[in-house]
Amino acid sequence: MAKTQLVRVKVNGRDRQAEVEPRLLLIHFIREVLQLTGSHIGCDTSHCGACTVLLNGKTVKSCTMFAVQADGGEILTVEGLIKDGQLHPLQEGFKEEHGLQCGFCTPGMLMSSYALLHNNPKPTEEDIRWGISGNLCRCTGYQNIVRAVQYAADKMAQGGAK
Amino acid sequence: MIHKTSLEIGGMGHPIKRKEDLRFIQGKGNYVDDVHLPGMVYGQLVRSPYAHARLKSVNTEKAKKLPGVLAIITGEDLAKANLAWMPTLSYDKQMVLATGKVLFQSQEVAFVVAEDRYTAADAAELVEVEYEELPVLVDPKKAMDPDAPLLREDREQKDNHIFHWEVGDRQATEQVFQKAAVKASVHAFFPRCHPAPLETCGCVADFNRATGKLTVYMTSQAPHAHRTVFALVGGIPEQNIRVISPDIGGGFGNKVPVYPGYVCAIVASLTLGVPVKWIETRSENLQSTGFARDYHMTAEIAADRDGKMQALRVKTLADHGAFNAAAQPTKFPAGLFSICTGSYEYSQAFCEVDGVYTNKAPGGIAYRCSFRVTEAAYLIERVVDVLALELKMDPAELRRKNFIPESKFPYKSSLGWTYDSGNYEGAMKLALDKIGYAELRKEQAEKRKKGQLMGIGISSFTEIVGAGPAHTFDILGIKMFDSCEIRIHPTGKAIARMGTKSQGQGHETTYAQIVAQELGIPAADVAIEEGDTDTAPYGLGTYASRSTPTSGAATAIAARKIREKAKKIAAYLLECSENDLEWEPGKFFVKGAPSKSKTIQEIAFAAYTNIPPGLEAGLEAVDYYDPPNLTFPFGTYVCVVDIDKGTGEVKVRRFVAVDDCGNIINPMIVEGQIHGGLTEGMAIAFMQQIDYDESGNVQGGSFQDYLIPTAVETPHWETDKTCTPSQHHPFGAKGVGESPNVGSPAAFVNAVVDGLSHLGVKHIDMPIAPWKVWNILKEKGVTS
Amino acid sequence: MIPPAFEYLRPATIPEAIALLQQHGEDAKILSGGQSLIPMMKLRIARPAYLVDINRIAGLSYVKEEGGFLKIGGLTREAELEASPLVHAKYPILVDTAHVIADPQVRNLATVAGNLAHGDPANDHPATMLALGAQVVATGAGGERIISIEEFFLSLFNTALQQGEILTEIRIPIPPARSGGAYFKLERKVGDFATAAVAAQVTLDDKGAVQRSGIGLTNVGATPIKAKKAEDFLRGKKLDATNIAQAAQFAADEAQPSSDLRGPAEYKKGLVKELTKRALSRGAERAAN
Amino acid sequence: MALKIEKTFAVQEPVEKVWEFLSDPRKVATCVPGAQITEQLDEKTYKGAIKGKVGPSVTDYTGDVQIVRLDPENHEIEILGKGQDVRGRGSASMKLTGKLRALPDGSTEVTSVSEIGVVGILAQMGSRVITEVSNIMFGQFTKNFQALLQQPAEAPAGQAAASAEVAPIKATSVAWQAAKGVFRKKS
Repeated sequence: MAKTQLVRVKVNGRDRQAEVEPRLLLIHFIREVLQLTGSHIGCDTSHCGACTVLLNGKTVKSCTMFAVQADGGEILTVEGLIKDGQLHPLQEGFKEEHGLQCGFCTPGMLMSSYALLHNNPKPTEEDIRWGISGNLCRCTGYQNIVRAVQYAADKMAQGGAK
Repeated sequence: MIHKTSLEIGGMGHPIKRKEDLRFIQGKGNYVDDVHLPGMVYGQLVRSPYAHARLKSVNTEKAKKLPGVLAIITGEDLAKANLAWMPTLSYDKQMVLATGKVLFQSQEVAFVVAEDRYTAADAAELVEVEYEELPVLVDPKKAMDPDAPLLREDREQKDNHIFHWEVGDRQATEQVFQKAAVKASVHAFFPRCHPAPLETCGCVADFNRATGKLTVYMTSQAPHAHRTVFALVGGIPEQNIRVISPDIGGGFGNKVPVYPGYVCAIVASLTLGVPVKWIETRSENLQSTGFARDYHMTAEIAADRDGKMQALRVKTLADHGAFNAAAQPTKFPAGLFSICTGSYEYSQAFCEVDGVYTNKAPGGIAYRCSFRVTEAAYLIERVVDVLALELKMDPAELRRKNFIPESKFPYKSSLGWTYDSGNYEGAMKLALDKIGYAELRKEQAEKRKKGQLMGIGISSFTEIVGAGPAHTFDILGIKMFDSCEIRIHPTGKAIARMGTKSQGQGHETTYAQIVAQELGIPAADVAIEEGDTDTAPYGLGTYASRSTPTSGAATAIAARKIREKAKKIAAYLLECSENDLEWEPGKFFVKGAPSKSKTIQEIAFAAYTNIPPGLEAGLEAVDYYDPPNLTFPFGTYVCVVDIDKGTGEVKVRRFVAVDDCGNIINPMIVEGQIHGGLTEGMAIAFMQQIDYDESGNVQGGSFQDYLIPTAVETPHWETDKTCTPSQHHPFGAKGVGESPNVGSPAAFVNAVVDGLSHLGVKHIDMPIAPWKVWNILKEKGVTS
Repeated sequence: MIPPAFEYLRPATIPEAIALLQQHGEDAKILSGGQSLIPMMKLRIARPAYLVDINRIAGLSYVKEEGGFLKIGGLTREAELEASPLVHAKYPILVDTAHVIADPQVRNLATVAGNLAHGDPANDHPATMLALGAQVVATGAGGERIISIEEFFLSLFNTALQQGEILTEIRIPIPPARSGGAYFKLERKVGDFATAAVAAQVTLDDKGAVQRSGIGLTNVGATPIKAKKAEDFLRGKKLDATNIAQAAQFAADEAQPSSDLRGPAEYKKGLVKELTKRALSRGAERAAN
Repeated sequence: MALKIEKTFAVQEPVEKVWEFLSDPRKVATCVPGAQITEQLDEKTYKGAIKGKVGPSVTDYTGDVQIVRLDPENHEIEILGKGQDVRGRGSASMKLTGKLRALPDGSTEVTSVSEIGVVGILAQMGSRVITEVSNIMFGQFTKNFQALLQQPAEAPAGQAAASAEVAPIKATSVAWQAAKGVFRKKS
């Protein structure tokens, strides 16, 4: 094994650290070292977005990044969306609008939608479709995901969660 | 008519929100790669880069020396345990790990087990395999040539032919054709495609040496059947095997077969006595697990001058790859392809299919499809459009003229199926009205004058789902019934378990709604559990849109059994005769005295606390449902496309889907299924193909080239429904998961061909990539 | 998919990075966005022994106008370019381009400089930069040198950057008044490489004739292609339908595509012609506004 | 995947001299960028290796080179080179048919047909560039062929080989590109 390196990150508000091989992919760090299995691997080639997490406020495909690159950063995963037992409006929207079926793409979809709404609180349908274009879903045909994001945008505009 | 329960009960017809969603939206799903057991180690397959090669040696020495490597299993090792080959679901056999030779690119050659994934990957690279390349056969049309290389030396039959299957009256059909005034024909290739669920296949095999028990967590659409296969193949007593399908990230047929990786992980766990995890990469998934379609089809229709269809003739060459690993009922080597008569009446029909081997990945499975129904629906809906062109008749009018009339159901088709119910004209009328068909035709005529291209495509498909009646249907001898067991707890809450397994269809919600409908227990109070063979009753699993037709029916029947017992308890509690009681969802009451009643919850409590004399304690029932027939969902899809003359791009402007799946349990979930299926159908029509080059190299073996549409390519779908209940199903449902994938490819292709038909175009093979359209436009002089 | 092992180096400054690259020579590879490199490593086709992660080097991420140029820093991400108000206001061709590169997550990491430095004819920015007449700044042990974009792409995956050099800045001459450009890409789906794409940038004189034009072609040859004949033809001409069509024909003639899964070579030439028309027309519209 | 590249070019040397070169696989190999003959097994068979390296990507093939047909009278030769990736991920082959014709001005016309076959991961993932890479390789081959022949005759083959490797082809371009095929925009 190549020499290991210390990775310190703040994940969902909590400080975490581990000694890892430099080649350890961020997704494996999150899923296997930190045991946060909400983020998934769907394609290995950076196409499907099931591994999407927020790193320092920006969405990244954590299967196409090494854990060492995230050192010192702040990570938000799907597990961190819930606040004080309250679902995030997006989580609520996905449930209310039937924005998921098998659920495998859902964590990545939620994270991309989260970033989308952060940058663009009132997206058009086209904005939403482009905003989630790095995330593949095989079940829903995206239509209800679009509705789910609109639901969340409306709710957040009415002063729900941030 | 279904009695509508209150929203609180949430029985059939309510669009209640899904119970399973809460865990998925919080990242708390439990998919197989999330299973983490103490001491778990990791397996990785070494695969062949060659499509056809003699295996000269497999040297594992270097790999074994890598620190962290625990074991390396080769085909020769498995052969010693008589496990080098395994049966497929089609009475063929398939190599688990290659011995002698390899027959397709990415075939499994060795299995490396190491302490972690990273070491396993490093070690896999160190396994030295020596191959001698052999001539490669990729064209199924050449499979039966005398000089074609013989692929399967293991078989007694020394050629590449797998089966010939035919149905219908060849001669009588021929006679009709000879006299026919009009004939139309089409050669249509349904390309090899792949279900590509977002979660790949994988498992954790956990053999406990102390107890002798093997637990396999696996991505299985049919956990019970897989347990039986493991018992039969591996010789492990079946009570010592527990298969658990955890949450499944989409299946679409991909997770029905048993794959070599599962077997290797099990062998490794048996050998090492520790849990072994094996998870496919996406490329492994696309290149080695069950593909679908790959049907080279010809259809001919004979008709009279007025457009009345008289006979249908179909001839098909099926490319199964290296092993016939189709997952389908035993008696149907071409699945239910004989539904190719579609929604129309003929006096005669004949259909024949030949299956052959090639140097490609084995299959073909029923991808979101009830065993070759997609191919059949595509073919008939395509050739009907070609006939309309021959007749210069509007394709809607031609369909209307030939639909099986509503009055004739149940209808016996010329290829032997008895369609349960249908109202094809009703569905088509609604679809055409909704899209404004007449207006669109006018617009098209005007646009053509201006040199602009638009097309309108119709598909009026009929499906055949819900396998199936035990007298006809089995898989490896196991009859295709399915099951449900319901237990009512003393507090009136319930748990129900089924032999099926959801992969995103929402069973935890819809089955609960059936129980709610039948017993009046709120759906929220009914837990649904599937996928654990130690707890669920035996069943054949979820595929072929069979869950609602079989386990759904079993759920209703089991609930009704409980209601019968509940009635006895209610009579005892109310001190009246059973005959004096009436039921409304949630309670029994005395006729004429509605205030004298007992709720199902009160009855449940009594079943454990105040048991009527002579009655057994408890309130539970189990049902194994053997459907008397299949169900025949149908619908009409209409698609409008605009074609860019400059680039050949096709844009779906509108798509209206009218589905009829009989009575609906949860309209929200049905609509979601339709959106998803249409999206997959669109991808097949325009984007997807797993092709092979002349050397047998897979083209389309990753998501770079196997194109999954994003939200940007996917149009907004418009849905609607008609309702023609099944006459034999306990609550008149038919199943819907696959209709949109079965019915839509023809609508897309018909729309494009319609847009170009004035140029003399009659057919374009899928996937209709922009360059294909551009080539046609260039050839026809439309584009410079 | 699991990448092979490597040693990870994280310099804090450009000189440190250059020293590391020189020290490890061919065994080292720069890691910036990593969105091409890491997938290749996962496939184990790329196996660098050392990765020099330049992401922590300060001061390389900017988009600004200065000294007659639009300057894009060597670590500027595609997403930053796409979101820049300056770029939106004055360089719509760059917005067009960034928007169709891969997908949002990839654009958050992928850098504009990397899109050029990779030397991939299928990447999108090379064509745009050819159209805009950009320069790149290569920084090595001997300091900075400026390379004209026309001299940057040598052959397939081969650029004028030398071992030990880092692409630290892209400079685009600020277009004069009456300039406009556009990028048109046909892709099989969002995130795909172009089947073909065309970037066109024009500057018109006060009579509406073409003073300068730049036309770059994506993924239709071993390198990104500058459609010089088309550019020459347009000089001094009005952008009417006839001239646009003729220029588009020249551009198609200059394309040298191969047939592949994205389509036959002839189709790609046809696409270049069509997309050149569209890009020139849009560019002319933008120049007029 | 398979593809065929045909090319005719002239060498400013007499036909016999060109034939002497062309009929020796050790010499021909020096013209193939990154290729090397490592051992002669018998009169007609050689062991060889070809290495490609571009950026971080490396492809290593080892295998045999065989003279399938040698026709000194008509100056025709058919050479088959076949190599397997050292990490077992595929193979590549090239069948080169060369034919010489003396031109009236004393120079020689070389007509070559090379059929290239690629199997395995590169063919799966890199189809978008294999044609391009092959063309470049072959162009390089032609250049080297001309250049080497016009060197002083006594130049040792070793030097020639070294020079071929200096112009690093980009056999590995295949690898690089292949991976690119799967992957994405550069960062």
